Amino acid sequence: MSTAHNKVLQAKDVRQLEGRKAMMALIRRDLRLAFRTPGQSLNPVAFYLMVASLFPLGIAPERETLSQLAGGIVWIGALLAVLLSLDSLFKGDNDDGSLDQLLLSPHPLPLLVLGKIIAHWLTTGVALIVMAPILALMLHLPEQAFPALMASLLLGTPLMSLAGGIGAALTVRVQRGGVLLTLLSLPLYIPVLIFGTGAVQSAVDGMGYSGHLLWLGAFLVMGLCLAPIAIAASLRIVVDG
Amino acid sequence: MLEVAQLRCERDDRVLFSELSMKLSSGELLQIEGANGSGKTTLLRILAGLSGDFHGNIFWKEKKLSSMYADFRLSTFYFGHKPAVKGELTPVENIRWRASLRNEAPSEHSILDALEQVNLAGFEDVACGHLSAGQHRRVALADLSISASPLWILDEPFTAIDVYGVAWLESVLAKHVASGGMVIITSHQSLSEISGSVRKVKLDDFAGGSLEEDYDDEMDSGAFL
Amino acid sequence: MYFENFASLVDMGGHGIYVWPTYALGLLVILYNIVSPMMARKKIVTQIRRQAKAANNRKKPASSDTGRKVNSHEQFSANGQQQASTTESSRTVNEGE
Amino acid sequence: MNWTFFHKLGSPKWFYEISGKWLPWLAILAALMMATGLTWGLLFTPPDYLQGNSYRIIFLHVPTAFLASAIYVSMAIAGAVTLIWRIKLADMALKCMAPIGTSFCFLALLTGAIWGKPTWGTWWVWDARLTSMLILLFLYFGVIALRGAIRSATTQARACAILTLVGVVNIPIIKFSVQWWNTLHQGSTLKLTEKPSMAPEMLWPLLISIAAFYLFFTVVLIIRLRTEILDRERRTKWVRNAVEAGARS
Repeated sequence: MSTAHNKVLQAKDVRQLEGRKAMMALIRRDLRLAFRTPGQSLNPVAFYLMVASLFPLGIAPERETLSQLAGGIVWIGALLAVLLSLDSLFKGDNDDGSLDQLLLSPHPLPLLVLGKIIAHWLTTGVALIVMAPILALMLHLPEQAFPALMASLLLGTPLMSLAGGIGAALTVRVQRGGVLLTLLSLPLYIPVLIFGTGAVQSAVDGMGYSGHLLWLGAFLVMGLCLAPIAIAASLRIVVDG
Repeated sequence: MLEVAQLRCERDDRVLFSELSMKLSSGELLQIEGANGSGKTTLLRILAGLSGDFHGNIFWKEKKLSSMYADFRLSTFYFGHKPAVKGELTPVENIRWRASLRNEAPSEHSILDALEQVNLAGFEDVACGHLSAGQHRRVALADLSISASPLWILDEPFTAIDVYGVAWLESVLAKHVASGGMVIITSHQSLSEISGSVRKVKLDDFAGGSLEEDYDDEMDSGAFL
Repeated sequence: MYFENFASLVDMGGHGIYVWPTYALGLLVILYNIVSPMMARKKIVTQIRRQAKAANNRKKPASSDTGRKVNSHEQFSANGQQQASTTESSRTVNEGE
Repeated sequence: MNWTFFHKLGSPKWFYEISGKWLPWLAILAALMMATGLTWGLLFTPPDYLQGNSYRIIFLHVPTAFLASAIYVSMAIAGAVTLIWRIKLADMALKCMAPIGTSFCFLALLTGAIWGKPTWGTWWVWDARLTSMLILLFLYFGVIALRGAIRSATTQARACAILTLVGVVNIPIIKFSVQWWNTLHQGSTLKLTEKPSMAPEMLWPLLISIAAFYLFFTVVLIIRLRTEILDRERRTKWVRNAVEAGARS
């Protein structure tokens, strides 16, 4: 009997590629990793809180000043927190050899990468969104702007995970690549920041903000389509060297 | 199945090996020997498809590897220097995600059985962070023993395991080869236990070669990365 | 010329203090773009020459061909081919075969 | 289509030979045009009726700003060629264009800022153009820094190619969003360069300067490329011979 030889044949005939399953398994794995090291995964959130509380101390605690700046502060805080968390997006997998296994998987790499990004968003982006209204309250953001803030963050944080993933992939083998990662990601974040804070500011001024959200949504769709491909290509290139 | 023709590889302005040609068919084990720094790991990473920085050709099932990646990856198990085991997860969980990346879903029973084989019975629910480096490698080897991949590419799998583990791994390799599987392995271990089908490639025989490229033809490879 | 005298050219109706430094900066950037690659080239050429000399010393000057002078810039391609066959070390590697 | 020409173009040696022949002529032409355009603009055109003489900065600002964007786009094209055909020369071009583009981007920013002082009364205005130019500078820094952080030449080439491609997709989005942001925040101020119609006596020297700067870019790019070719192909016989020939002649 030759089971392994049969395996060769099976490889083509029987075993249907189940990429979605692999992606879900990867998401589950990364979520488990995050939940089992809560100290590490809460770092960006703590950072977020600290950055946002520095602004009143550094500028002015007056209600009028802060309420004008609140949207921008919450957004910049979220942006910096995402940047901070990106450094470890692929580093852990690179350090223990899992990245090689990811690249050698028969499943489409962009799909697996998308799984990693989704897990990253679920562990950081969602936490930032949950924290945002608390910070907005502390910074006296006018009430009518809360829905705009939440909606813009809901669209903006996954976009930042996607776009930042490119920089994270390109710098995964770079020693102390944190600053470089920031430099590569910031230009990609500027449109997100503009439309995100724009939405909040419009709401503060009592104007419509659906236009901003639509643009953010359009960017998100574009990011979902292009970023996983760019990240997958970057990973293959960087691991090759 | 796997054929390598005129492989040549340079790293850091040094030719690691050149004119390397070899063939691997079903039921064969290819042992790659060479001094440290002779490019064994590089060769395995090239063969596994992790590195494309080489000259020459690789064929899989008589077709160019680059056109066969999907099928090739479905058929390959790569065991590298780093065991790809997550410290936060238990051995069972680690085997699960590794298998799912290879498009496999082993049963609970087979996983536990494999862990027992590598002497990790009783550690099924312990996070791997509490285990030693050698035990990490054993988790990966347990995964190897239940994988359905016909082609195994193993980089020094015998390091950091005890005498019992060595004997077990040899028997696993022998069984795999006997049932028509293929193995490419780098190791200083003498694999005499595996009868017949062991072939050796001494990488040092292919070492060196001139670095000076002299291409005058405009369409020569010198114009390309 | 638009300006009547040198003083009015320098002053430019009060805007001279903006215009002239700008052009000085422009000149600086242009000079940087010319000088820096030229210096890099000089460095590389010296490096290559040094390495070539070291390589020649290592290899025994076996044939008279190695010492042959290359006369002009245009000739090097034909010459290079000839030299290759004689000074190529132990083995030649043919990728295409 | 006959691809021989394309492959020939990709051969470092062929490029080195042909560019060596062209370089002096291109350099002379660039110098002449640069002198003509800038002198004409600086000395012979009448002042602008709104901005006075300060508008003479335009003959530096506009060409460099044009070039800064154009060079980044060229880098992305070179990046695409690097990724698709793996032509070494394309990567060399990408590498050599980066510092030139950065210097022009920097100059465009500086000239814009200086121009802002007499025009707007302040050194820096968060004007849409200047802001996008600033972000473009970050994009340039990113490409240069990424190359510096990677060791293997092949990885450098392909990683930078990806990065410039991502950047070039991003550029129109940045321009658009910065414009959107700008109109929201400060209405329409006096635009630096957009004139309803430019008088021909101002337009001609401007066009000549633009052409001159493009030529100048070509010339310095060729100089850098030739050095880069020597550096990367230093192991080949022809480079050694070329270097020796250069030493003797």
